[in-house]
Amino acid sequence: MSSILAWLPYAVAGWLLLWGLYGIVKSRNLVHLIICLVILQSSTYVLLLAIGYKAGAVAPVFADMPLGTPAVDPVVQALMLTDIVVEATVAALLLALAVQVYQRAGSLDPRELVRLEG
Amino acid sequence: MHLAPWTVALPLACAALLAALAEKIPRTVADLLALTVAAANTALCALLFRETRSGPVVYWFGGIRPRQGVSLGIDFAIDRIGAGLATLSAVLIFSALLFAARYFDKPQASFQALLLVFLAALCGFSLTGDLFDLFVFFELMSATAVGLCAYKSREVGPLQGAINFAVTNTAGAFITLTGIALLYARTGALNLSQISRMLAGRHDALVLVGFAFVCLGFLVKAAIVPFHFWLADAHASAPTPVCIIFSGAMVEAGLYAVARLHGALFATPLPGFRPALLALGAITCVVGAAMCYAQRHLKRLLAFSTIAHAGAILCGIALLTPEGYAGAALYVAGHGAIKAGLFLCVGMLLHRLHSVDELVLHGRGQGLPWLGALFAALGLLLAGTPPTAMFLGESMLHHALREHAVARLALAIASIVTAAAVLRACGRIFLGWGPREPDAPGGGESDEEPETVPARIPWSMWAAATLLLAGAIASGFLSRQQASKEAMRMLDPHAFATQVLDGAAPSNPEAATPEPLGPALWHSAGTAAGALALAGLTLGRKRLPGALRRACAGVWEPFASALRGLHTGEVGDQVAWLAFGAAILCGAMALG
Amino acid sequence: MIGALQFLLFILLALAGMQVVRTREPLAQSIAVSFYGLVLSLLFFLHQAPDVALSQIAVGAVALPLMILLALAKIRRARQEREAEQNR
Amino acid sequence: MRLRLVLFAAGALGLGAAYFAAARGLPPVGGYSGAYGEVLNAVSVGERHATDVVSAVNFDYRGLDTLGEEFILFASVLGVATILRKQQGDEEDRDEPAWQARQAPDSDAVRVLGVWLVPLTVSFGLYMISHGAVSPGGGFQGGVVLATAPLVIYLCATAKTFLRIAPPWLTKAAEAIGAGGYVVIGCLGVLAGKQFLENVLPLGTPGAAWSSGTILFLNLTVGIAVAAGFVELLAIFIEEVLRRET
Repeated sequence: MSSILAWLPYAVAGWLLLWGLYGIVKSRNLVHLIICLVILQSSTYVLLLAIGYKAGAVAPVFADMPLGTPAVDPVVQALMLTDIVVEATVAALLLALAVQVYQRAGSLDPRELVRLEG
Repeated sequence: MHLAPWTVALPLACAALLAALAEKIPRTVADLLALTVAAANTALCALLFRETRSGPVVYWFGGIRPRQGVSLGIDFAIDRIGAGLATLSAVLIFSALLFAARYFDKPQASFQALLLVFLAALCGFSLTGDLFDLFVFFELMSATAVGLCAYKSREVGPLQGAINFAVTNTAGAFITLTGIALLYARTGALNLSQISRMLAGRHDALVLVGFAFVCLGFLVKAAIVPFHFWLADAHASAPTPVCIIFSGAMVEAGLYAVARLHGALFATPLPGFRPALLALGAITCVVGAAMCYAQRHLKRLLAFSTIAHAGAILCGIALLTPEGYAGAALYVAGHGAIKAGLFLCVGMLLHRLHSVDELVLHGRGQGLPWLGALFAALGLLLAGTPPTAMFLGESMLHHALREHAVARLALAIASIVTAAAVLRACGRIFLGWGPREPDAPGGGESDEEPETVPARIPWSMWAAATLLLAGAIASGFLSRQQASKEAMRMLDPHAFATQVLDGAAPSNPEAATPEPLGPALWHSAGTAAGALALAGLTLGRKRLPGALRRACAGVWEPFASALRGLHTGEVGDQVAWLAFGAAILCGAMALG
Repeated sequence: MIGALQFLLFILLALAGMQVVRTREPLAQSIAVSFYGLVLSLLFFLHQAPDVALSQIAVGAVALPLMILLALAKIRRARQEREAEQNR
Repeated sequence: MRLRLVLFAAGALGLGAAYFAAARGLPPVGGYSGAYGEVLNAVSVGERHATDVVSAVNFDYRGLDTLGEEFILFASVLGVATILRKQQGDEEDRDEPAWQARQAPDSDAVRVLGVWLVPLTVSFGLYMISHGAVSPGGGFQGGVVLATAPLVIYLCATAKTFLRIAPPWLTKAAEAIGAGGYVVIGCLGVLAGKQFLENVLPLGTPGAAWSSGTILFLNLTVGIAVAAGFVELLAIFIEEVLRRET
């Protein structure tokens, strides 16, 4: 089990990256496309999480733990926090664009939109 | 007190203030506040530029200095080229604000707030010495740019452009973040110098792929073929003041990041990196130039010329030599001011004549001789004629690329064809030359709602454009030898790391005396003549012998229509190209 | 024990992510992505990242799906208005 | 579409191969030992008196990242408001027979739930924000929790109550104050003769909310900005509903 777990998270991160890209390429609906972008973004969480993890270590919170207890990497967690905010804000911006483009053009299909724009 | 943090803190604080007070203060006050802050930031950046004369300056945020050579905090590691880019950005934002003051009919506090955030992002991006912080400012730039790009949110075009921009740039950004994570896994560091030290010259697959991934997001931002599709859509639809920042600073910031990262991380060129970037740069020159020539929508025309010039800059960076870097840096300085000035001219045309379609505007600019003169002058400068830094940069690039004939040819094509396209538009609009053909194919997309009530061109627009022309000419006083010296510093990761991590004094390399400018003058005269000739031939093509005309059309038309066919404007295609380009880049590095 | 759970959650995550992409209907997708966010935050908890897990619950499992739902509601309303206009 | 899929297939193959090649060089999951994190785990409790190292990293060691992150939120709220704003020439409100105003829920149970839920979320959010330096959570997580309180009110009462509790001018001002406040706290360091974003307050015993100096206040500004930002985002997305109900 542990030997599988030593590489599985990396594989899952790559898998999600490729599925996210595939979804964007294939998408016929902007909202669907935005959600695929979210999946693409989440691949970076998985990668960062896997990188900073130490087997048997505790969370980097020393409230009720003596100092010096082996703890997982706090830096990747800080990066992930930033990453999550970025994800939420990008998604909000894109959703607003999708809503507005539907109100103006009556379609969410990227192909249709190109045609409408002429 | 150190200046560096203020370049970011000042515009951000004022952006918050402007957003809070948006509806409470009169328009003039908001305008003045934003302009003052932009001017102050320009001064700050210029002072930083002066301060870095004798070598890079390092500023540690929170006073968290490295301990025993391990960096724990975030630093601004300010090299002179980065400070120069920040100065250029501040000047462009100032001109954009000045131009925009009388551009929109309604007060636009949120527009100004977004521009100020953009300024902070650009400054932070060019000054930071931390890999993840670079990503944060990169994303800040994107988040702001999307709002600015979709500013005219009633039309489908801007929304479409903003969506393409946001999706491709975000996809690129997260590939970049994947790369950052890979490098972090190997080195356990985010500070550039620390990473460089931990890598210690080891270039295995992890490092190569990690670095290629990191560069990918920046190449998307830099609109390098095949990652360039978003740029024309975004430029065609964004308000003109935004275009000048996209074209003059944002694209260049992406290229700067590639140059800086390679310089700060690796002492020797990564295998395969140089040929891969050179090929991408040369292709970008040609594709950008051809697409530029094929446009009649003036903003799109300028957007594609930016792509061509980005390719030229990338060719210089790709060499990974001091001369190439220095040439690219000077080129950026001149190009930023010139291209921004051209965009402002188009904005004034749109303001006065309500169109940005070259064919619709045929002859209608005859009552605007000054605008025409400015347009033509900037068009000629775009060909790389003296006395701007673009001329100096181009001469250095040509010398640096002397062993790469194909890249030189691409560079020449980029200069001649883009300048010819601008001059062609100039002759058509302001002199009424060439046949009248408003119904020619390729129209349709070019009708654009005027952004303003038609009126005389206000003085603030003239002031912004004149400022940029003056800036372009002033950039001609930059020293090539100084630039080479800075480029040598930029390419010396060891000296940089000892300065950042151990607090040593900056290195003081000896730059070679630059080549004499005599041949470059001839060269630029040739380029300008070529551009004028091509523009003249295009406008007067009806007078050419029929056989020659048909031969030219027979070569050009299939090529242009094939290229146009690839530019579908669909976001799915653009992301597919992104994946394909990423694979090519990684593949080239694997083989190299 | 923990290892087995981690293994299962990673597999679940990979499948859920794929399913989210393959779901064509945005409404169903927003629910799927909410579930996906929940799995992700569980994984964060299991890997000793409580700060991130809290963020992920708040954003990935609640705020983001909510925004998607609201955007879809707005789009639906725009469609109704459009159709009403056409019938008129 | 066919060309696009072929392109993508080639690209994905190459990308996947490159990623695979790179991942083979990664340390096995669980076996990581990077210097940055280990040093921070060792020194941050002693230096910053913050028991949650992630908070210390976010708000002190890498405080500039968080500044950027807060302004990413700020810029995108501004962007969303810009994109979805009503512009002149848009059709004004027409009475839509197809769309009826939502009534406040009749059920007492829902209202009682709301009465309980709102103070609960508010106090939980505030606790999280203020104890960011001590335990998991912090300005960002607490801010999102806080932002759900007006939403609960919207669901349990009417839009009018929602607007009374979170009027647009207030969220806008709070967002700006939160974002600007972070910068101001950063400047305090310079005013005190130190560096930008350096701690200027005395430190207490590790484990208490106020013991880690400026981290608490930076958490507060982020909490305010995030709460206001998310309320504003949600309000923009339900704006049409609000407009018609009031």
